[in-house]
Amino acid sequence: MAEMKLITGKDAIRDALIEEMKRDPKVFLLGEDLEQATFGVTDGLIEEFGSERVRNTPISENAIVGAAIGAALTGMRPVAEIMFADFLMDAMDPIVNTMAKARFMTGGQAKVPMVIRTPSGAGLSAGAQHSQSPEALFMHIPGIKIAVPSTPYDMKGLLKTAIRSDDPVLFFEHKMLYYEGGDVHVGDYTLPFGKADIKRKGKDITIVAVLAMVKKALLAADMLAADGIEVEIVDPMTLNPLDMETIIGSLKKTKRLMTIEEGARTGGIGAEIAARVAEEALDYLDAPIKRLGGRDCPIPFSPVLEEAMYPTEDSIAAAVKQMLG
Amino acid sequence: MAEMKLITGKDAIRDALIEEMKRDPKVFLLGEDLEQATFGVTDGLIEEFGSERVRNTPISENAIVGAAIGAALTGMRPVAEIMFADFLMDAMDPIVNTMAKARFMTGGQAKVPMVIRTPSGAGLSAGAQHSQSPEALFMHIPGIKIAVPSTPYDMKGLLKTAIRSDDPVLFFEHKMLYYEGGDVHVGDYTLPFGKADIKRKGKDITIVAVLAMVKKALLAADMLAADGIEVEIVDPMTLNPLDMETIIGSLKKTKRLMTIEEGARTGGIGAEIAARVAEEALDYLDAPIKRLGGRDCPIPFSPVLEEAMYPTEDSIAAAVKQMLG
Amino acid sequence: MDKKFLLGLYETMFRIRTFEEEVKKQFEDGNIPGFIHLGSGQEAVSAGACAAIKPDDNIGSTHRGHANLIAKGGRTDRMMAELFARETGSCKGRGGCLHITDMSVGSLGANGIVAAGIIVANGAALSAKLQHNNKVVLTFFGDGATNQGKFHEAMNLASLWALPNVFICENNLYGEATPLAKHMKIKDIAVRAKAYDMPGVVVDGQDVLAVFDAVTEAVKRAREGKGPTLIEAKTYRFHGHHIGDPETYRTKEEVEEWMEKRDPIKLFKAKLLKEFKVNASDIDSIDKKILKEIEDAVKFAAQSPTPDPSNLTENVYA
Amino acid sequence: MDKKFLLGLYETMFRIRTFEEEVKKQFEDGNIPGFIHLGSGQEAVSAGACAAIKPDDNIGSTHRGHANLIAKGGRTDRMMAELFARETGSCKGRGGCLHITDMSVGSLGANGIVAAGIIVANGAALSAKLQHNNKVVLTFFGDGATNQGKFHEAMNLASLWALPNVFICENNLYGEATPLAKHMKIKDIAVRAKAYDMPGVVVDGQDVLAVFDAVTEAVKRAREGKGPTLIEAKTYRFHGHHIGDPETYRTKEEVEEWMEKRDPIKLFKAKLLKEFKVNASDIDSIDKKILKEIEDAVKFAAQSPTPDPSNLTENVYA
Ligand SMILES: Cc1ncc(C[n+]2csc(CCOP(=O)(O)OP(=O)(O)O)c2C)c(N)n1
Ligand SMILES: Cc1ncc(C[n+]2csc(CCOP(=O)(O)OP(=O)(O)O)c2C)c(N)n1
Ligand SMILES: [Mg+2]
Ligand SMILES: [Mg+2]
Repeated sequence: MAEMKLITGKDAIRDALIEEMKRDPKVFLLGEDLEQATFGVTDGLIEEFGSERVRNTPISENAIVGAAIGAALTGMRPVAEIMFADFLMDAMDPIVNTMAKARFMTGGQAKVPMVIRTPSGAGLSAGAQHSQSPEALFMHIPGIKIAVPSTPYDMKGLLKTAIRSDDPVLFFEHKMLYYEGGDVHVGDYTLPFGKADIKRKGKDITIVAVLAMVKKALLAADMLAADGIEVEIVDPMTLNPLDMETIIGSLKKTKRLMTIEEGARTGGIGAEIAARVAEEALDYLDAPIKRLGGRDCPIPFSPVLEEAMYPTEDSIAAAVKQMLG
Repeated sequence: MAEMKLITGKDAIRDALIEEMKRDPKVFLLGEDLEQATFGVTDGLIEEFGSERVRNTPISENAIVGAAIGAALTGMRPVAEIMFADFLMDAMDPIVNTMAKARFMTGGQAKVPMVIRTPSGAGLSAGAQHSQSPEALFMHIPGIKIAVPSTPYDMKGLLKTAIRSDDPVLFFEHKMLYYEGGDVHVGDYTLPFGKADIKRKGKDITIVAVLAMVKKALLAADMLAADGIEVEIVDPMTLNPLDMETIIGSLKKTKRLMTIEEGARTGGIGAEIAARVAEEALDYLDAPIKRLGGRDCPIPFSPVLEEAMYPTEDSIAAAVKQMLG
Repeated sequence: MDKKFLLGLYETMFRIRTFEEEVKKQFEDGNIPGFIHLGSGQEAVSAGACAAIKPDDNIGSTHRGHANLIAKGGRTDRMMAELFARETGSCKGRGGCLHITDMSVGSLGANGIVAAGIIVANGAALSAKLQHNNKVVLTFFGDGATNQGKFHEAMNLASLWALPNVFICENNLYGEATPLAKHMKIKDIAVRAKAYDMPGVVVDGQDVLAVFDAVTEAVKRAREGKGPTLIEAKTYRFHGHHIGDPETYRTKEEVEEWMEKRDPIKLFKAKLLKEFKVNASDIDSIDKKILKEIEDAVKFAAQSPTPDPSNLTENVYA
Repeated sequence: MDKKFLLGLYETMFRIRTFEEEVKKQFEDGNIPGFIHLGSGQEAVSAGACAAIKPDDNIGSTHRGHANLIAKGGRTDRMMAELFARETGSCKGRGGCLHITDMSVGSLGANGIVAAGIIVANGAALSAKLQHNNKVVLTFFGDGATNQGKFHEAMNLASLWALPNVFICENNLYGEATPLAKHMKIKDIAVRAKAYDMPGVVVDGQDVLAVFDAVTEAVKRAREGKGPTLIEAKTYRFHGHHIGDPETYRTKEEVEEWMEKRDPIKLFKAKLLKEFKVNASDIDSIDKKILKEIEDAVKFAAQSPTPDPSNLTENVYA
């Protein structure tokens, strides 16, 4: 068996970057303040790989994404960092109108092997413009793959796959997961896109959760287990491709579906999953689907309000009981 | 009864702008090439209202939206035009991070009474960057109201409401509807946000359709009527607020639901509607929900491919028959 | 020069400094959540600039916005309560440091997206023009912000339309952890004004009177309908980018040198005493007043209630 | 000067003109769908610029991209087929005028979003630097594009990193229906280079040799690692913004004057005959060759199959 070690999410990302940069000279990093990074992910990399391959940029999100696209079109494998996922909005045009479409618009001439890594999520009282979880938006943009890892193991394995992918990938790193620990393989391994991971087995209800909500769902499942309720937790790992087969497979067993995400509930990840189920697996539902998510509200600075924005292990457990009750 | 006249969608928008500018000196327009407008909507307005109130801008989408926000914060009621809805991506940051959040972030001190009008939709072989229907994206952004009119009557009435609203409004004008005719009231009238309009009564299936898809649904309904199938067509008029009451009310009668949109099916308008139904009205469904929409694909230039992207009256009718069959 | 005016400038700077240092302490004591960006060291820019405009003029601000708002007249008790995330805060605890705002004194809001405040403030200048109310706008932003596309678009539009906007770049030599030379090739940001046929001025941002003079002239131009000016104020932040910044990108010596030799408050105090023959006791009594004000602000904040979660979704819509 | 080289420049310009005029005809005949932006009148910019680089160098282009691509070596039959929306088009009919591309000759793609091509082309210059392959990039864009934030961000980054990029602004005096004076206050866009400490050069865009010389120098600088240059080529488009443009924003007289006195092909032809003593028959035989080439291109396009809808979603992903 492969050797394992316990590391944080931040270090899992970092290890993946280091290993991929060593493996492939075409991989390079660019982004703001990579030298002294806001969340420390890239600290020290400039010393290791030099300022050619670890490129500290001005505060110019469009230029960063554009440069990554142009480099990808001409043989490189850029990994761009957008310092907070909220700032993706600043580079939305190159992401949506060029990166996602270049291959198609050119009739397959172009390939855009690049990754945009970005920290998302709330929990730091960082307010409405530094706490968002905009993953769901990109599900609506054909041409972009989306990774949403929830553990250090998944982060490392999925980031390596992302970097080796010939499609552009948006890679979300939840800030609160940077400092959580977890076991990862020492050395090289990859995890496939489009293959959900069952984070807990159960027979009474299927919960699909992503990013930091996976842990909350697991905590809720522990609480519910004490009451004899067996929750199955499906982590889709990537939103595009989205592994509906595993989700529906689980639902066929449990007959109940709940989705949990941190982004705004309306128009979120759960909406797409629920719709797919209502189209493809309606007959397996023994109860209405339940979507939990961020409130349809900008994110407040106040910690008490911020907490009230999101599902908690308690509110998840309560919602499950209500569904089963 | 109010006097009616037959006009095009383009003129309905234009009339609403003219009437509102006459009514309220705080209303003004800004945008690119308003003097000789791409779709002619604002032609002649600069002569009527002068270049102070009809402001032709440089090609600077961020500055346009930012200027509108700042003007709205300080007592004006700007109506900004973004020349193609695709270019909203270029101003996504001020739209999502400032416009939508200003009122909330300031604890209610700010109000942002502004409208962004923008032509959306395909049908002109304008390719992947000039044909998109990105309405659904904004459903995921709390703080923005979204209007999606499908007739000249709705365009005029909803635009007036949008301009008088104290919330920011994204107002989508489907290009193919600019030149379609329809009856409107002569003079002033408004239509409420959050109130769906039943565009056709029927008992066998509920179709929720928006923008140019309403007409396709109506054509399909005509075809189906010949076979004795009575389609009810619900036009939500606005996506935020979204009138689920009318949709579910119709579904309670018909027991079947189809959604039709032009934007990409995944993560689209239909996803949210289907999810809401799967949560709130599951028991009324006698059949799986069916979502029709744009293919999950950038929009091709080629007319034959472009046509294959979208639901047509034939494919809608066929899908209805399959659902009922 | 009028002594009351001069002492007013001093008072504003000292109020900012005292507020900021108290915020640092309160943050380190665990009473303030989130990311905090302090303006200590940059007081002369806000104080000098805001002294050149009227109460009903507007300002646009940034993530480093406390100083801008205090100089414009923001109440320190409401601001402290905001940072404490209390219901009595100027944004009812919804905004915090990044979005600190008091619209009643003419702030258009601090914006946490770099350069996003510039395009918005520009719109307020447009509004003033359309309303013919003779108001002007001061738009504050950092050196790093001038590399953003929004800066460029706003400058071009303001110049083209002769908007009554005074663009004030607080060039504190760093954008987060990146020194100027690593984010642009030019030395003087004021040069960028040329790209819009706009006057560009460099001013010593540690000299409150120099800032006041430069902004006064630009405001005059703006009110006369002659359009915007770009003023680059060379300044320095005494603390890290945010509280907790490891500051690997600059030396302690550099910071200490600025603090010793280029502290705008020290410099101005010396000038007041020497050149303007102000009595030391006048200054002392201001200091006392301000120390008390900020002490009271902390008390006010600490005693205020936190927001009620049941009102969470208030003010999403009108 | 080498006659072959000179005739090559002429040939490129004549190829562009013939292609564009044929496209106009084919569009008006209903054989080409969509929005078409023609480059007639601006031939000298593309021809002169692309003559200064090598086949494996890259170009970035815009919505008005036919001329850029032809000058870089794009095959006119594949291009015509693309505009006809045929499977044999260089983008298999998926791109059309707005996205016309042939990556095999070094094009990075035409981009229909104003200024979006600039940031991408900049990335190709970064790529060249990282790969130490000594390639350069020519980045074409219009006057209107220089008001976009992306232009600013790309220029700053290119200068800061000394990227091997030559920025070529085709200043045709209008952005869609908006004349220059209504979209910026400056007269010479080259001035904007100062904001990045980059050389800025104004060149007569109707003089193919002047363009060639300016670009040659800039390319030399770029290859030597000295960084980018902004070249502003003053030019003019003979047709409307797109085919069907009512052109209310300029006078017929203005257009006619440019066509008569400032047609880059007429001007260069005269120079070839007079100054460079080229034989008229050499020019005639080029003309004939090109006319035939474009005629064949139309035939090729017209006879090519339309794409098969069952392959619609090909190439969304790898
Ligand atoms: C669009 C955007 N990109 C990045 C950031 C992260 N960020 C916040 S402040 C800052 C540095 C700003 O530098 P400058 O404009 O010089 O202002 P200063 O902090 O020095 O006052 C950065 C990179 C942001 N908030 N917004
Ligand atoms: C971001 C964006 N805004 C607006 C447009 C619409 N548009 C297409 S071309 C054009 C004018 C461009 O002017 P310029 O850069 O001078 O190029 P030219 O057409 O003169 O060659 C405009 C406004 C667009 N395509 N993209
Ligand atoms: Mg700075
Ligand atoms: Mg132009």
